[in-house]
Amino acid sequence: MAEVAAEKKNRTELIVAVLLAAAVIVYIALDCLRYGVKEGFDGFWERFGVGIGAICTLAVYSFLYRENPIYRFMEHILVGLSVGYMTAVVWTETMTPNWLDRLVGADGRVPNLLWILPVFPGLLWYFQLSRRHVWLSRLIIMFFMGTGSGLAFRGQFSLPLRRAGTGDPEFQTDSHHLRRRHTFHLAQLLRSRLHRGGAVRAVLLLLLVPTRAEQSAAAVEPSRTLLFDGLLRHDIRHDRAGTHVAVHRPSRIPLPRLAGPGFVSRRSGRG
Amino acid sequence: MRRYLIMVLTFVGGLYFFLEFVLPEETGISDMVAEIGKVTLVIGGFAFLLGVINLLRLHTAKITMRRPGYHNSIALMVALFFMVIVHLWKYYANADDDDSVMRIYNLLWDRIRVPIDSTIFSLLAFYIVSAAYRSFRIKSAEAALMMGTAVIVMLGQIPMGQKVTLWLKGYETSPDWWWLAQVRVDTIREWLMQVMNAAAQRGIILGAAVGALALSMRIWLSLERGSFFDRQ
Amino acid sequence: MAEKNENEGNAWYNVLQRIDRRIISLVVFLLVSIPFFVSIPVRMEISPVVKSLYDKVEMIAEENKRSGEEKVVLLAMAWSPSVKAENEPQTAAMIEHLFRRGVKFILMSHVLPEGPLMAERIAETTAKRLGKKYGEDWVNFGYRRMATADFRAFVEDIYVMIEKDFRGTPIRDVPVMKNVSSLRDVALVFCVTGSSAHYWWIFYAQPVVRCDIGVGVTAIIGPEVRPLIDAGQVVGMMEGLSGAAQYEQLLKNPARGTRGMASQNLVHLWVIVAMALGNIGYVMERRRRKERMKELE
Amino acid sequence: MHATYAMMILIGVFCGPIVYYILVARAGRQIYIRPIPGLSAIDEAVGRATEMGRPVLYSTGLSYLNIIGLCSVAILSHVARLAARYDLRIVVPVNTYLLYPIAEESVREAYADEGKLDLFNAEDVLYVPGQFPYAAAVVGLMHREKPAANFFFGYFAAESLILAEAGSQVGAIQVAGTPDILQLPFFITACDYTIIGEEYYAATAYLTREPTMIGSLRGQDMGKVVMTTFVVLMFVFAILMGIWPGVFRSNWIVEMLLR
Repeated sequence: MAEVAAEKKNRTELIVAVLLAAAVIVYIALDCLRYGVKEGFDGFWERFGVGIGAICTLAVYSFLYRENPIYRFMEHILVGLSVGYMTAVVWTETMTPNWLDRLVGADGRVPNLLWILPVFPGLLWYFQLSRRHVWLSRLIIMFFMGTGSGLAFRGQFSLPLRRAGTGDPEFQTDSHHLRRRHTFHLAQLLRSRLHRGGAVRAVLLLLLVPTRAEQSAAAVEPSRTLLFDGLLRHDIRHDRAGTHVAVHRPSRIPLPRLAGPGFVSRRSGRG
Repeated sequence: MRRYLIMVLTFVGGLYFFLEFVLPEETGISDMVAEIGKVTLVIGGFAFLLGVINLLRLHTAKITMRRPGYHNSIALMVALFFMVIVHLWKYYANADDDDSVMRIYNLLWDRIRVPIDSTIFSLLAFYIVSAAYRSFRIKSAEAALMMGTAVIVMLGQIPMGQKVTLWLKGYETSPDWWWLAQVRVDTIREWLMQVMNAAAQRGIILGAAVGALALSMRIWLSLERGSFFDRQ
Repeated sequence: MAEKNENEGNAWYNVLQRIDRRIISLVVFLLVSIPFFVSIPVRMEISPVVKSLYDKVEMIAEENKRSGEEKVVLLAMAWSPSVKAENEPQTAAMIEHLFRRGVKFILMSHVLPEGPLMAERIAETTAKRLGKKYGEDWVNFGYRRMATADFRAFVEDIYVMIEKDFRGTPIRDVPVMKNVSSLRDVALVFCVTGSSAHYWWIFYAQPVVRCDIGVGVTAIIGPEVRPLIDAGQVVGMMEGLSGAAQYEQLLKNPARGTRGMASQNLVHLWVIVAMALGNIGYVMERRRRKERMKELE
Repeated sequence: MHATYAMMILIGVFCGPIVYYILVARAGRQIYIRPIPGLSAIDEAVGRATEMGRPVLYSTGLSYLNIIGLCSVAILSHVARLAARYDLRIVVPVNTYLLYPIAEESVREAYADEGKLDLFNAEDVLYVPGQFPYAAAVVGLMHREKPAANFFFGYFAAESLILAEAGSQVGAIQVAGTPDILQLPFFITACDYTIIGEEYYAATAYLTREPTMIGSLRGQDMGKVVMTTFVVLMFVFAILMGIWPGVFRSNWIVEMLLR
């Protein structure tokens, strides 16, 4: 009994699919003809392109219902186009400008036959296809793993941990509400420089209960309440007399303030 | 003996880039970095046909043996060669816009590849909703916490959601209930994203950076064990 | 696994947990398409990060008027057609704001070729509406591929890397570039990206020329930019479609972003409702199972 | 980009403990690793695939030849070895032309180690470039091959949820792992087990339990401990600066550090 029901279900699905497909194709054909008549070949080609795009989109959306032959056909075409595109792009964007043009001396350069040398290690890759000499391809593979890991080793220091490297004590962004002269002191070393966004924030937050406290900007008071807004906003500045002036400024982004009654009413100026 | 040769090769592969990074500028080691980078790129570039050969082998086998669905393989092969030919023709004839080859190329790219890419990207919207529906079940305290945060962040992002707590804004001036004005869905969302989420991310970034460092050191110095690495 | 066979029963709470994903997708499809026919008004709370970006551009316009010198804004268009839904409204909102305030800007990209072309279309349509002219009010460098070393050279001196704009006219005699030679003369770099192209500007441009960086990103990259805002490297951000809609609301000019927000509005609500349904069914079923357990003992 | 003094110190702070603990581990000291559910689930997943006799799918995502791709290949060699031991087929779609030969080599070595080289079918390692064509091909593959266990290790972008959700619709056990933060929410929602941050890089050490690799794990943690104590020191120092700004006459330490 179940097979009969499944059979009937498949048949109805097939009929519905065929009807829908026919309707779409007829509509696109008419649309192309109308523009073809009105604007000649250009108009026809334009609408034909739009029609093809519509068919591709509907084919992919048909996958939402279930995996069907139309989607499978469109998927193979997509993979074929993508492999073809990538192969052609690697040849025209990477290999020709960096290797072939230098070897044959394209656009006025002197042909440099030394560039024939990279071909030999390059051909080692293709020993992977052979049964007996597979180990030869291992040489080039391991060389590239060494390059990859060597670059990754230094990469960890440039991308995530880069900030300490720049070591630029005097970094001032003159944006209108970020008048921040980072005269350097230890807390700042880690606050926003150690790695993207600063490791100190991660640990400060893990250690501290993230309550928020906001002090008025104008008051310069040596003693300060110790609740932090999830990170330290201290900004030590050497003034001319050489004494340290501790100014605790509010964060320039007016984040929600969960404490400090006095502050709320005096939100002057900053939206 | 081969094992030792492979270890040396792996080490040499990464040596130059490490030295270029560590040694200061004056040693002049970094003048060649662009050149060496290009040579490595070219040698790596030669491998671009390997994957294609395997794909062609797979699909020609499917066609020759008439396995079910071989018409899809024919479509794939036709699309592949057609795209390669049109792209190379466009490159070598450096066709400009009103050439016929550009017309075909635009058809393949703007009319087939780009619509399908953005349609598959849009499938995400359907999958997000069905994944959220299927897997957000309050099985444990953490699951409840995760769902609560998700709802707050989502509500805080859309106008209708913000309206749910917008009436709290009126309390901003009242002396003893001033804090109530802050506890709104969008302000909590902002705080969650700006403070909690950002800090949690940094914890993971730091951990991953140190982990990546250790693994790259192990691979570079061939300390890594496991079937792939200590082969003869 | 264990869960699957439990909710095989047909009680209402079992059915609630087994809604077919096709129905869920159909509802999503309907909710997304409703706002195209019925215009739903959208009033949003402006998030501080969008507000600080808006204030920054306002401040540049004020300073240009006060000091008379023409500070320029550089729009780095590192987005491709697949992320058009979120990045195009952001670009349009920023171009609208710059045109209205008379701030000249440069369109360019060193990462993706499609970005500047699509931005050019937006600029032309907006310019027609607001009476602005190419060359006087904005210039478009088009796509210029730059590796790290080239990019660093570009930051120091624009003319080293770029001689002609995307139409082929040499950029030296374009009025916009009158007193612009390097990134130091740029007041704000607004990078619109679907990936993390803004790190180019933060790692290589900011330490050298101290320029302010604004970012228009897809919603998924938003959380990653927040630590940078906190650290002061990024001035402000438009986060996804809601960022663009909030910016349009600040400009009082509802356009693509606001229309998109209406659909996003409904779909977000549907996600919350779907999750609630699933959980109501789940909780009720667990309670029923506990009751049945008690009866058995 | 050249290292400044601060970076040189950081190299020392992080690499010193790693090398030291590798030597200690080689000298035979037992080092404890906390159980990671996701990684121990790999055996369970492949076991389930054997019961159902369905193939195993291992996707390296969009990883290139950086450390994320290399780690993905390292984990692939373990999963492939497990699959070879139980005579299972393993399908490996790869996205970049440079990682493809390395992945194929890794699977071939795994089958050779288990002595089942005849079972190895080179056509099971597929090369599909392009982000969304890759997603479409893998999703189509899942619906046709109906794998019983899916593994997603490597760098993923927007297509992570498409793969994970399609996999769960096919009813497979799914283990995902990525150091990248952006795709974690999608994997956590749609997959059964998820590996986060440094667990991803510790996977090979956890699976092989080799002394040198476990030693390097301990070395990593020591590096982090040093970092955290350094930061806590900063925190205490900042409080002092807050209460009594003149507590440190000058910042000579720091000027030296960051010259």
